[in-house]
Amino acid sequence: MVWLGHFNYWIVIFLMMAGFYTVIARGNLIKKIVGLNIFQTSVFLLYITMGKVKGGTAPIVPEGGGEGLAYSNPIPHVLILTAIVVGVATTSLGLALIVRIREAYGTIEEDEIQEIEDKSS
Amino acid sequence: MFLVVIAIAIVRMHNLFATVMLSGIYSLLMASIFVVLDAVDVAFTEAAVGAGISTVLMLGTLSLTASREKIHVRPSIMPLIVVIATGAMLLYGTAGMPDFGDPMAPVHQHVAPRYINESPIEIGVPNMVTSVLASYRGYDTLGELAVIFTAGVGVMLLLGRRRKPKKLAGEAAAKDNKTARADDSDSKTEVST
Amino acid sequence: MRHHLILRVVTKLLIPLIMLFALYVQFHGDFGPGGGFQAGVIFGSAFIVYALVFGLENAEKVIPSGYLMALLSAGLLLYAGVGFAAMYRGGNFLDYGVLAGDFIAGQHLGILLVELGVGITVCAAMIVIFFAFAGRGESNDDAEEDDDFPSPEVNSSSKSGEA
Amino acid sequence: MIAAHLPALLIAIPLIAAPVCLLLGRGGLAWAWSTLVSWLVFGLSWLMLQKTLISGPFNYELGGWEAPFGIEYQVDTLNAFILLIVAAIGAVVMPYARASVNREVPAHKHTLFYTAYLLCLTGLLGITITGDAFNVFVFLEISSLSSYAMIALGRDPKALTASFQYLIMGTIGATFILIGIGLMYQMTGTLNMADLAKRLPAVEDTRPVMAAFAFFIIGVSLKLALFPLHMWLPNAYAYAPSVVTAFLAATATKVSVYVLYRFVFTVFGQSFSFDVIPLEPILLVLSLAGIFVASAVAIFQTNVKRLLAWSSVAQIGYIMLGVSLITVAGLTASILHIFNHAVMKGALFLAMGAVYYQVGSVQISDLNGIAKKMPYTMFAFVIAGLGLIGVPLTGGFISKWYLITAVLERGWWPVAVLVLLSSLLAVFYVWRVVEAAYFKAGDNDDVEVREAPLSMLVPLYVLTAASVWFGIDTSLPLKASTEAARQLMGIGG
Repeated sequence: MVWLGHFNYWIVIFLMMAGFYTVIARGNLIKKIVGLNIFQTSVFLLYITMGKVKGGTAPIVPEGGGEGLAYSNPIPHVLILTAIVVGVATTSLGLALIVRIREAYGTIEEDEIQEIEDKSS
Repeated sequence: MFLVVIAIAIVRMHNLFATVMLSGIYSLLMASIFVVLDAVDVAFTEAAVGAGISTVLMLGTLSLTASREKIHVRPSIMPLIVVIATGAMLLYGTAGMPDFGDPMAPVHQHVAPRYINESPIEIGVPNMVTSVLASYRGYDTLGELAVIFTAGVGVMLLLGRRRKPKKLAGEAAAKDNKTARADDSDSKTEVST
Repeated sequence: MRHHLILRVVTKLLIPLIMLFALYVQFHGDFGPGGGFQAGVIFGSAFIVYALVFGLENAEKVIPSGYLMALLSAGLLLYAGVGFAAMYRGGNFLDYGVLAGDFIAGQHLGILLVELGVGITVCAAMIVIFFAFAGRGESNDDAEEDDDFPSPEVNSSSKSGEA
Repeated sequence: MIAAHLPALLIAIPLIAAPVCLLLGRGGLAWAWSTLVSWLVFGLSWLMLQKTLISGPFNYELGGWEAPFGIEYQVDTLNAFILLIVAAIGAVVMPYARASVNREVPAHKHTLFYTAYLLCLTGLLGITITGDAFNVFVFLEISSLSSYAMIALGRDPKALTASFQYLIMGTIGATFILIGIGLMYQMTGTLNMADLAKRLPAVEDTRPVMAAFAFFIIGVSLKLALFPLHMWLPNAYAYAPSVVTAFLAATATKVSVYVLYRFVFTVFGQSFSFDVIPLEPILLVLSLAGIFVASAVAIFQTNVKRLLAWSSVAQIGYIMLGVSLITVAGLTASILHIFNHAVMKGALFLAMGAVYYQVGSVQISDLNGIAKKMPYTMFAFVIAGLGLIGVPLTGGFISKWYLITAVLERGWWPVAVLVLLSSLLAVFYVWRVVEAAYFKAGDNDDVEVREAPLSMLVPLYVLTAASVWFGIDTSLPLKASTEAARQLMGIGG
């Protein structure tokens, strides 16, 4: 049970690391943003996972009052709703920057940009 | 756990178009997992945002840029070390965590019961997520709204263009260039050079 | 895209449905999943679909950028305005309880208005962001038009690549 | 009513001002509006500092929900002081912005620019004032997103890549903070800082809490550009529009330092932070390394803004050194240095902004003989530069003096010697600029370069004068930072 109890967290960690790796190791800017998305989404999963109660239901009171029902914790849901919005805001801003970088440099590869910058100095 | 497969595929893939599509699928899967974990509101949002808007925006970006990634031969040991270190730290952390779904975990003990038990009575809204979101933590949501507002403003700052009739565009561009410096010479008196 | 008759007809049918669904999500958020944010995204995507099928120019005729700006601001103003109204009526900032006669009614009113604010701003933000991207794409040739200054310091503003 | 709702007004006014600013449309109007709002916020934050100094810390419950259920503001001397710094810099920079922004930002983007500025101000103030851990994250993102956009407006295309790099690093930092908050929440079930502080000791030796601490600290360190995690800073500051650089350099990293103080001392508590986790040697080594490496790199820069940016990294080293001492004296020095550095760096970047306004470049080679053409600007630069070195009668001297005293109090005399030595490095890099400006003949005499306009000189001199004034009359910052340090360490109140 101890092993199974943390299985979900391990998945989260794996996804997190996959995303994180994509962000820092990949030279392509779009790839970085995709990686960032994965990284953030896995954190969302971490939150939601901790909010789950076994045998619980979604935190919405059914019509006629659901006495004695166990609900999952609504707070992580609220936090993650906010975090998703923050995530999409970051993504859109990052993509906008990529478009501008492409216009200015003609490439979206980190090392090629670096080369151009070095050359101009 | 398809998510893992897709995540690996995204890391390995060099075709950016496929990457973006996969990340859309990834979001959709994530959304269904959220449903399984009782977070229906979050799943709804993730599906609309992650699988919808983000993917559209990424495709838009792709159409403006390139669709294939350059294949690197550069060895990437450092990032790997950093990532493994971070992962190890997290794994170390999880060892002490309460079990999955344990109703006795501290998360469910302190503040949450108040929301669950009182909010339908205090606020009269059956969806607790809504009541917590809009009322108890309404200030957070105000912040969230400001974030999305910022994103709108930021994207307009970066990509926005002056609205003008098509014909005048070129002309105005030329003028724009010239006025870059002269812009402030006509700009009011307080700039007394 | 201009000539796909089926696509155009189906889209025309779909868009009202999407909007209707968005409104449902907006106002049903109290009882089921959903709320201002999701509704805003869905409502915005109706316009995005329209822009995809009928072209950006037509879409911008439907909702000119001036209105978009106004909407973008209006939502945030509405939200913060509710906060100020609560303050004005003697509560703390964002205290909905004082907005109406009794506490629960006030909470209901507050949540409704606030969610509406969220919906408006999110919807406008989504459209603004999409239009900005699409606008770049449509006129790529004159992309340099406004952002690029003549940079007199091209050769001087550099010498810095060691980071 | 104003007195009771002071903290809420402080955030709500700039927040509501941002959409209004967007609606105003015209650039000039937007500028006037945001200047007005900045001054209003400055006034409010001044009132608030007075209030905390007189009547001690107080809370404000948002939405009328009591503490752990709703979100509340917790205001004590420390964050009132930081708020005052942020608001003051904002208020001083705004009048300056008019001329500078006109030159550096395309005309049709002015409204958006000022809107983004107001949002950034809101974000920074919001981080500082809040008493809720998750709320820190939300407002952090408001300020970061708007600063990414503003940095990318720099005229050099490198501003774009700098901004992108900042976006990636900043988001990683924010996500780490999010993980940290999540783990804290998982172990305690609360997000309120005071409540967290109460409940954390019970679970303090569990592994998730340690991981939470590690993630949180790394995330914040990324944001505040602590030495090995500073890579985003030099480029971002070097290529952003001058106003943005001046504003962010003086405020953004300082606010992150505040978050660090708050979590290390108040939320986790010093016994956890320094006994369970060996934060003290880590911070000590990193800050010393940061001071030396960054100062040394600064000496070899050819772009003055970049030079100053590297010097910022070094100054953050001093600030963190004060933290690593874990004494009231050390913290006082640290907070004092936040204040003085904000004033000095603000002045230096404003001076460079004025130079950029007239010359169109801030390369050292282009500054040859500039002092003859822009005597007032360069004089201000020299005075503020002296402060950076730590010459007596400037604010920089006071904070370094307190820092060294605090170091000696702990008996770490080698560290004190190192701090003194590092000031020599500062002499070098400031001297390089001064040498070019005063002692080298200008080779481009035909180009007409004049003194900067009055609207730029006045804010510049306000900050320069402040850097000298607070070197002579230290009562206000000293009182506030001692008080704040005592509250942080939990002594008195």
